[in-house]
Amino acid sequence: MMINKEVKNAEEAIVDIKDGQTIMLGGFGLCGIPENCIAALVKKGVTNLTCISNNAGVDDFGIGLMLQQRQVKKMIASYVGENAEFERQLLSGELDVELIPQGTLAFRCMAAGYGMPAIFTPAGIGTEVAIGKEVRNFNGKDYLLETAFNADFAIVKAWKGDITGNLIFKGTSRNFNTMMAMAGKITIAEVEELVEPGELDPNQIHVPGVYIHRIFQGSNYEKRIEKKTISK
Amino acid sequence: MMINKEVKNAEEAIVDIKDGQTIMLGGFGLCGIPENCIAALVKKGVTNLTCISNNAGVDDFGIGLMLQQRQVKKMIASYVGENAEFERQLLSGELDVELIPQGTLAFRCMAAGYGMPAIFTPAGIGTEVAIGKEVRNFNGKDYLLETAFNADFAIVKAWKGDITGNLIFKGTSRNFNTMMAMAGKITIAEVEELVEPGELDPNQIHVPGVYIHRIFQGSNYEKRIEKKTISK
Amino acid sequence: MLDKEAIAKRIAKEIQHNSYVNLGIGIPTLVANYIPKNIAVCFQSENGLLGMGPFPTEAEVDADLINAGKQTITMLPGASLFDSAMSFGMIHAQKIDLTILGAMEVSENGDIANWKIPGKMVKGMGGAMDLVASAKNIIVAMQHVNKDGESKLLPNCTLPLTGIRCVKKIVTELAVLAVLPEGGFKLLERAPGVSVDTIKKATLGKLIIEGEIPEMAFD
Amino acid sequence: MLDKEAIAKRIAKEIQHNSYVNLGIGIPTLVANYIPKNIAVCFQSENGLLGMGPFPTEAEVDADLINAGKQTITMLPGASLFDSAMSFGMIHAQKIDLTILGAMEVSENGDIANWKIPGKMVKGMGGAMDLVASAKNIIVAMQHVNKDGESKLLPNCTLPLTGIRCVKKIVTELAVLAVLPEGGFKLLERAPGVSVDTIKKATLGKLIIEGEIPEMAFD
Repeated sequence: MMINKEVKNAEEAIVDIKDGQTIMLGGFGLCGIPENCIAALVKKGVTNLTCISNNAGVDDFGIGLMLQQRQVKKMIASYVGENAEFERQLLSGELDVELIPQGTLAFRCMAAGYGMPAIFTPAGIGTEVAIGKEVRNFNGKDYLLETAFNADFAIVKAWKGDITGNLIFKGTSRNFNTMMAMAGKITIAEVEELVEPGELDPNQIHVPGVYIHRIFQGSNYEKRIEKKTISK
Repeated sequence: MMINKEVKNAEEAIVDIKDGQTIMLGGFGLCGIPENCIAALVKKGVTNLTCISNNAGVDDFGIGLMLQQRQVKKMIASYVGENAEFERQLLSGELDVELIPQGTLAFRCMAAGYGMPAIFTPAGIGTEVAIGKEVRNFNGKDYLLETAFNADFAIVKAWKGDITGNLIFKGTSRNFNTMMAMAGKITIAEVEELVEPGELDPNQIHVPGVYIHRIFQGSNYEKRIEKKTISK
Repeated sequence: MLDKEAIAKRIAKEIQHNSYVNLGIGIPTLVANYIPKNIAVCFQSENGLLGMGPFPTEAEVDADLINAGKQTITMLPGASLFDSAMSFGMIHAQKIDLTILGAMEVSENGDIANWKIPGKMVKGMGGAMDLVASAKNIIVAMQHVNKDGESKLLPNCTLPLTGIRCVKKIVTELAVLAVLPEGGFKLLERAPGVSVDTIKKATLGKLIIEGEIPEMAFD
Repeated sequence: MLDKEAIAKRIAKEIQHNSYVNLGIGIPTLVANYIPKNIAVCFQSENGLLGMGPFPTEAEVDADLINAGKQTITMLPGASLFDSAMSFGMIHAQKIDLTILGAMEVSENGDIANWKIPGKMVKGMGGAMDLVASAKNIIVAMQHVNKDGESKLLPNCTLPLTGIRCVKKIVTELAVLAVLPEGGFKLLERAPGVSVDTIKKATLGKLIIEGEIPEMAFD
């Protein structure tokens, strides 16, 4: 008998996310973001969240929608431009932000998914990122000790998935989704196409189902493009 | 213009491997081992090698062929059973062996491929593996600090590859091949089928070509099965 | 006294619905044959496979598809393949719910020795040290006594350790025992026809017996 | 004085045959347009792509395929996709031969500042701190002076640092300069029509001038 992770929709998937929890959200810019779950979080109105995500969306899409509703207490990200509401809340002191190098963000997620309590990275050595952190020299080079993230939920978006939780991504929408999927204490995956076990090639699975706790087929994906750029 | 890593054959791929160097060899048991390169190493007669590989082959196949020719000075592995010649050389003191947990082997390769000088693992805590190693407690649990491997060459075997070095594996032959491919100062890949760039789906590449320095299409793969087991 | 198949059958009852399980070599491998139809379980092979199926037919044999014991195997629908780093990553991140493995010795505080006998050729620990360092739940399938009749459930292991304070339950030819967090083997069940006294004599470590000890039931 | 396109064109000459290159946002992105036909080069986008091609046609636009600047892009034959951990893993393992990026300030010992201006909204460092911490070779494309005419090639950076002792070469609207391991900006080439004296006045950090300084050549 097969392990079945399917839930009906985003509302059911996020039903037990509570005020004050820490949530990882996959995506890079607006590419590969869990649109359905973000909409459900906005509808549910959960607040005081700490969000770990590479970016904070734009004013009217992605995590920007949660910022509009003042649902985010703290943002951990590598880049938060392109968002006027974010800037307003930050300057007014409503929002706390922790900016970390993009690779450090990726590795701190990966560490959680690999059961590693911490990792070493050279990123940030000699900069303000290193303040208060342990520096260690290996073979003549300095590294920062960075700890694994500890998130209550990870919410990711894949291209295809099966009901056992196996995920396949498309293009550059893989980005942080794989490591976050592996890192959440509870991981929710929304997919564009949900299939039966056996329909996905085992050799092409990007995230094995063991990491996924809930999965559903999303709907009405807008997949907004932030900077459409065309060859001249 | 495309970066082209193609070499003619195993002899050309291993031409500059020298006595006394450290070599990683992919594979688990006899599954996914670089048969062509092993044959070429035997033919070349290079000696005093330190081999990092999960296993040491069997008496007459895999790394066992190199053991027969006394080419291996030291073996770093997680399991070395099923090999009488290995046992003989070990007991006679001709061969040095360092046994390490299988996950530690995987992570020390991965660390090298990710530019991490060391990683933390709970494997071996409280055992003789921990002797002389740094132990560190995170959140109430002890971990060993294990350093990244530093290999002169990594030799891996994939199912398909293209001339830019992109690799795709099949079944459980992926095992250590991916991490070792990423870890070698110089990485040699032999593949069952070598194709032109564009023939492999970019979304299904297991190891991007950037990690691969030389690639060739092998021949006469025996793909010996160590323990053929049939349903009753 | 239980034979190997019966030990496997009894262990199979421990497997929870919707769980991910890693089976070691030997008796643990047999456990897969006794999973009830209504229990959803997914077997991991630490060489890079989730969703391991039965051994193949002659026609299905694939040199590129083996388990951690190097035996040819098959995949079930929903299977996934990955490399050894991800495999041990999911083990260390405690995504695997249960590990079932063999042992030469277990101590009353849950230490396990199963990889090395001084003076004998040492083959290596393989993935065992990783599994015992991280599994949420570890069940050991082992013989209660060695061939000289000496207990293998000890106050302290005499052999080099594989891991410490990790074994949660033991199923032997004589009994089912829990290893208590505070130390000690708590007798839970007797093998059919085996007396508590026989188990007492076969257990050198601290044995805890409370109330009536039932015989094992197999279904 | 060079315009942005000319700076990009000059930097393109630095790209070695058979190299993997990461291009930052702004002028560095333009470098891809000037790679000679006989030079094999593969561009990495740190959000998870090797083998980045030109911007798409209207028909090719794919929301699931963007570069690190969030622009829609295409893939060339031989491209590969991966996640951000592997992407920064290959950066830190020094598999990327060359990083080209912009800077607000560079110091004479190779420190770079390009992510934060105190008092202004801070958008974040993105992947810049990772790239400068690990790239084997770093070339900076920047303006020699700010809009008030003040030098951005300094004894020490005044802005918060992105990385230390990492910049190897600088191409500005006025000159090409190497950052010496022992410290100092060594003047290598002048922009067409720009005098050594102009460069001297525009460089606050230690400037090293040896012998005749040639004008840049573009092909």
